[in-house]
Amino acid sequence: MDFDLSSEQTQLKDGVERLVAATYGSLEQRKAQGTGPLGFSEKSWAQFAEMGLLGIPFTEEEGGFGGGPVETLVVMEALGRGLALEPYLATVVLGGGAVRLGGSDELKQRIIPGIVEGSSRLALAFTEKQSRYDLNDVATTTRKAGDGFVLEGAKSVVINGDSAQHLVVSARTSGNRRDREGISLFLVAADAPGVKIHGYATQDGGRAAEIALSGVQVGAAELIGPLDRGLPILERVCEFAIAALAAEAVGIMEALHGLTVEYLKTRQQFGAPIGNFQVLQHRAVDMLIALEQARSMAAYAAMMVEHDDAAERGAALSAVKVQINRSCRIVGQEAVQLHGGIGMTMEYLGAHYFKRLTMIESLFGDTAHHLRRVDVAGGLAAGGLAA
Amino acid sequence: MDFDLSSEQTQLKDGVERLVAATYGSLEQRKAQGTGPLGFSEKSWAQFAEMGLLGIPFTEEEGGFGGGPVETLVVMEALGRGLALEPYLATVVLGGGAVRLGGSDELKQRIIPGIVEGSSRLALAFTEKQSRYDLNDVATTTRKAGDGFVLEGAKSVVINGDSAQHLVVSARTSGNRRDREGISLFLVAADAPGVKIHGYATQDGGRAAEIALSGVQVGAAELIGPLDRGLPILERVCEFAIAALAAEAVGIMEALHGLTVEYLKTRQQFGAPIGNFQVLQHRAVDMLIALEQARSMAAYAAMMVEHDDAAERGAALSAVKVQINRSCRIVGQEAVQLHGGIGMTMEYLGAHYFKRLTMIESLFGDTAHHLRRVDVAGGLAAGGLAA
Amino acid sequence: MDLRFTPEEIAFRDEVRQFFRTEVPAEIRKKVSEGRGMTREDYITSQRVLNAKGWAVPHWPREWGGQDWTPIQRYIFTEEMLLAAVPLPLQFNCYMVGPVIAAFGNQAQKEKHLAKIANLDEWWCQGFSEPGAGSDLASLKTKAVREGDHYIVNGQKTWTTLGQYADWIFCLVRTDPAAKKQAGISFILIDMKTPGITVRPIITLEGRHEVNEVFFDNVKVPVENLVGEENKGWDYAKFLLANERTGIARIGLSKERLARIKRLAKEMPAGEGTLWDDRDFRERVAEVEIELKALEITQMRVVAAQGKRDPNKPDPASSILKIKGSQLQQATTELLLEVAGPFALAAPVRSGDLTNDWPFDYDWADAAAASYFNNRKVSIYGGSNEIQKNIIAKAVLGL
Amino acid sequence: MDLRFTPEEIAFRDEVRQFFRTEVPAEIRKKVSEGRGMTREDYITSQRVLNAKGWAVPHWPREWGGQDWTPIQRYIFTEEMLLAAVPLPLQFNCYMVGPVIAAFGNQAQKEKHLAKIANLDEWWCQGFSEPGAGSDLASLKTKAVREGDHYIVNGQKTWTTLGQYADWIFCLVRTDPAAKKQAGISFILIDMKTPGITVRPIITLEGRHEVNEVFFDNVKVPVENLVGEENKGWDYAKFLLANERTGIARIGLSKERLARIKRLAKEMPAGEGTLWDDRDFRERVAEVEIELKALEITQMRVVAAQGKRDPNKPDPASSILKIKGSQLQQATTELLLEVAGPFALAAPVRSGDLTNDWPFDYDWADAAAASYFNNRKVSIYGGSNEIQKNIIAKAVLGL
Repeated sequence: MDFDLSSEQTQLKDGVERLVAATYGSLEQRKAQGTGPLGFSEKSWAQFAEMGLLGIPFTEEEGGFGGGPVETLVVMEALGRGLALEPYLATVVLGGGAVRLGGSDELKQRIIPGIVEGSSRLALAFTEKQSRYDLNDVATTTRKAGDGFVLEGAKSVVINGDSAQHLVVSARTSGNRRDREGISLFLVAADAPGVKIHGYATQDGGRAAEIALSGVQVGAAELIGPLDRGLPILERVCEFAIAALAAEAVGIMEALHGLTVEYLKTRQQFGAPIGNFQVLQHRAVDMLIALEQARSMAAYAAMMVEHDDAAERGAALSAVKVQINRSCRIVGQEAVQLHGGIGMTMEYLGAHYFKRLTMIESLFGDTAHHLRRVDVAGGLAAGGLAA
Repeated sequence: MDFDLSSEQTQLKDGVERLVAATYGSLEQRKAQGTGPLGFSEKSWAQFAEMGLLGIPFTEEEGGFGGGPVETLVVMEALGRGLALEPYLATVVLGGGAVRLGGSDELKQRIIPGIVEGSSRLALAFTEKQSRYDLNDVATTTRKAGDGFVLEGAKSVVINGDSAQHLVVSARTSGNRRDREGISLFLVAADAPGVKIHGYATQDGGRAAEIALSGVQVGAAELIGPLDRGLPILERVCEFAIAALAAEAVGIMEALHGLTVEYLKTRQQFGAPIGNFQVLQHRAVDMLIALEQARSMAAYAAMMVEHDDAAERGAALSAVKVQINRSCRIVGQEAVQLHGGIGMTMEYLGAHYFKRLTMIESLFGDTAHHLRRVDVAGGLAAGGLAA
Repeated sequence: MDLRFTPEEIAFRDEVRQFFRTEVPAEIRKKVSEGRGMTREDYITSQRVLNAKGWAVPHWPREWGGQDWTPIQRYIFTEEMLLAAVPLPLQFNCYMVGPVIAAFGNQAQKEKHLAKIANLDEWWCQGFSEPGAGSDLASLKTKAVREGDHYIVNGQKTWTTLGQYADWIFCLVRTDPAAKKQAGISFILIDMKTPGITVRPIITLEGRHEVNEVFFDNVKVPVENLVGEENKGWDYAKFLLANERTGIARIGLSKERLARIKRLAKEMPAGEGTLWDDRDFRERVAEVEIELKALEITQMRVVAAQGKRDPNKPDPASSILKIKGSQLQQATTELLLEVAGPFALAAPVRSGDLTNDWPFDYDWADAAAASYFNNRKVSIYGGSNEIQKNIIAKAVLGL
Repeated sequence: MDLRFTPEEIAFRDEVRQFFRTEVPAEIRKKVSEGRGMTREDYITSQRVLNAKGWAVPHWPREWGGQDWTPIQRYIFTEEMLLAAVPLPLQFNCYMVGPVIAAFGNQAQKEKHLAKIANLDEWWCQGFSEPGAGSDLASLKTKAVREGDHYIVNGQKTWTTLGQYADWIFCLVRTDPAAKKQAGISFILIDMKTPGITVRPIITLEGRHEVNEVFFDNVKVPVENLVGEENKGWDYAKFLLANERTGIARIGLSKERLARIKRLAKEMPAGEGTLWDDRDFRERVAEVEIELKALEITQMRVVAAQGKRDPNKPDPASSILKIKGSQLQQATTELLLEVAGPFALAAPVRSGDLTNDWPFDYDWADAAAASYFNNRKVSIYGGSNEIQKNIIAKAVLGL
């Protein structure tokens, strides 16, 4: 049992923190990073590639650096602290994750090097108008055409879907709308005929897209994972996403808690720093408790996300999301309240942290969704640590 | 719209408060009141009768005083404040309520005068080992015998069941265990052959009983309400019980909140009254809010308990119980915490208030039970005020 | 004790209900319901509809346009307005500066302003808070120095809601720097067109321009714009803040939002059916509904007691309206956010000056998070909930 | 970073698990599990089983019976003990006075007491709190005046847990009335048989005799019973309170209670089936389980960091163990109370000296409310959660 980072991990942490501090050191910098049409900085993306961040989860054979969940945790925590806009989650964890976990060797060779070197960005298109958080709820249809498929349907709120070169799309190759069987994943070029991408700003300063698929042809080589058996891969990818989001949330909460405590020490009212008020002190402690509980669960996520037993793993990651969501809400709401008016303004970094924390709550399943998943899995008792 | 008491109601309030203050002015007095085999003071019971308290809900034709829910509220609030042990709820509201709402004229004439003058006490035997809070869950059976019935079964945690002369018993005259139809109510003499009553102390200092019914014969005249249609009467009785409990809870919470604020003002630590600590001040305010919300719902209960529409009335009373339960928990737990160790001791009145509040939470349905009932009724929107 | 309305009160309720739902434009009420920002014109249109009926300022003195309504009628009026998602008449005009001028202004001020305030011919904003004077309002620093028949005002106000539309601002300013905190403050009226005033927008976290900073650089204000006596401004401010507390819990607004949440949940697909098929969700809604019902009765207790209680003895019930009311407003926005689910991520498309056409069925979902963000303010403004609790602890509990 | 135990640690865990579940009498473990009071004999029996194995005081110095376990082994040991509902060795002996004597006592004291403390041949209780010195412990007033080779002790202690069984009491007493608060306090050992000591029971709200008041009326205590130096007692008390913090969250206990709640819910009829068929209830259990899992990892972080961190820099993770741990213990008792439902009303039948035979199937239900009542103490004792938050605000947040 050991919670220390290895020296390589510590080095990674220092490097990415330095980079984030240099590019996201202030709200103005963040605004500048997000002003381009992509909603993030291509220069920063190139720097991510240069530092090797984009290759972390891929094996060396795949062209990556063979990092594990702890490396991802380290990176995501730092990106969270900076509220970085670059599509790390979308490309490396989501799209890249699907290719990594389900792609054929040929597909991996074709796609992963581009991800790693920063020339290719991906997005995962899985939410639909009616699906809410259910990954198995897929109405996008396919029909066979030659040795490939033709896709028809629409995908909603695809994170960074308007700046990706490739989309990983879930579609139904058999069965009914909510069947677990019959879902397949396809790699679709963003500029393929019939793909219409409508990008827009998101509440947290990022980008997402509505994507219409109309007669989109994909070859058999673009299939990710076995035909009709795409759901387990999609679920795995979302487990990795939850682990990554947990780390991002911890980075944000730590920074926001720090800002809040600092504010309590400096803001003067009634002739003294407001941090002298015991009620506000205790609320800052409640935030700390929520943060530390989340930090523990982010570590738990990093451990469990590669656990073999799928049921235990699923319950564990859902439990992580429940705790992260609860902590996000406590820390975010209390931070705004303790700041008062200033915490409500776009000019204040803390407000942006709060908005991102709020959005993290609803990404990849809200509290009710994951609490139910924990229950369906029979609770957490079985899904303990390896111990 | 008017929340004032009439002059008669004010007079009643003053009278009952004086009586309670005289008999339950201290913890020692309460202990003394409860030392007899009945668990309460027969002398006090006679005084209740003398003051006319036992006749409140009965019409003048029935031998009572024609009071309504507001009069009951006034009495229960005062009894709550004193943590009075007398079986007012069991006899007047529960047993007496069943007779009043469902009894034949003959039965009423036979029973109510005894209640009013204090010579006859009743108890309502409805909970069974498997029923939890579901009034329709009745396993006690009957068989026809002559023009009467023979009862077989067992009842659990019958409040003041060991000091009643008459029991009102729910039993199944047709249908299956959980059917809404087929339940009948019977008046059973406590000393009838085959009735075995095992009394015991309850957590709140009161008394309850397990009651076994083995070949108990009851005549047709003892039927309360129509055959097979006893459930609506039982439900009405429990609605009145919730309204009464709500008032009792308000009386207790007000007293407990008062004790707590007083303690904060007098207890010294770190060279000052602990009430100087802002955190404790705010917690006392949270208690006050919970108390005032409960007070509002007790008033709502008094208004809605005689509302005509059964669905709206049911939803309203369930909503009342949910709020009362929540307030009981907040006020009770915070009171103990703000007192520290002293709040944990049997020597301290506040601890007894806390225990009674805890038990009120589980009487006639806990929070989960009533929240579900509100939902099943379609929410509260329909069940508003007459407005 | 009777919680029912009288037949007259019910008739009154039906009359105002009918009026609100037929006379106030539906598109304005939809914006209010969805928690989107209104335009300047929306405010004016809506208030003039009310004023034409004589209902913009019913709580004012009769001679200045008020109605002799009972507290219960006023309560019904406000609740019905909120239930119908009708915008309240501009608070700064009708509930703040208007009553202060009516009570403490001189005849000239009354004649000059009150009718225009009621009709929103003059748009007023509030100049109370300052960067260093929030919860501790009395520490304000903006000063007004008398020079002949003018005051020269210098300083800065902040959180000035809708100041960008305002013709006038009513300000607390320090006129006696030597006096202790509350003692040296005056209440003055300033024409926003006076040279030396700068308004700087503050964009709040939902992306909307609702509040402003207002800077005063040697602004000349005629002495006749002083309300009441010099250095007595704190008393008028207290009067203003205590004025018309019954609407503060915003019960009607929360009820309206709950009704909307139910409608939307019944349309929002989830699992095999809709979100409303999920008992857990329904029970979470019911929990808020129950608390809201309790608070509604609490509010009615306060209304019914108006004029009956000893005004020097604080009413514990009234003290909780702001705290619990704001908590429930926030709880409803949390539920709304939950309904929107994954679709809450999209940013506002139509509020304020943001545009972003979003080809999506849930055309309300983009305002869900915005509404959640915006409503964080209700536990902060008008004396934060922490300040409210301090007040209750002291005034009601004697701690 | 690796949360898994090593194979050696797993072997160790299996060994202690096996031992606890086979060697400690099942009837004692059942009492612990149900939250019923144990008899004096139960404590002694259980501790001697551990001591015979050498496991009563594994965290003590080797020469006095300790084991050279790693922090992780100690953590495993405590958690397994709680999970198996094995009573912890008497806290006052093994975690309080024992370590203090081992660290600060003289050789004679060590030889006289330590072995007996470990074997519960001597039963110790704690004399810290006083009626006027609870949260503000340093304001204690019990005084010890030196007269020749004795101290004369006068005063009163309270909340003395299990003092009715005790042979000895370790006390904080004021030996220098002139010194400031913490400075004039000494740590002394007093034989409970000494004339002048009176023990008065305090019955706590679940009806049990667990705590006492202890009165000292001119009690003569030999000077040789002073631990360490005179007037340095506060330092030893701080050492004592900081000692062995890892068990404080009582994760294992809460886990054991959750497992029991599930078992009981599966047997408790509700509706057509059992309470466990109710998804709402199961999800409420899951919520507690999730928080508990998070706290378990938090605790493991603290354990793993033992000896690695700068001891002068407070560990934010360790600070929350007491607060969150007590909240979760209380949450589990709330769930248990919910399981018992209407049957929770019946008063305890077998705890302490109460008897009340209850002819009922749910023979555990009478202890549900008692357990709920009793567990209110866990957020009060050992420094209330409010005090803990004060400490964190100051030491960790610098507020």
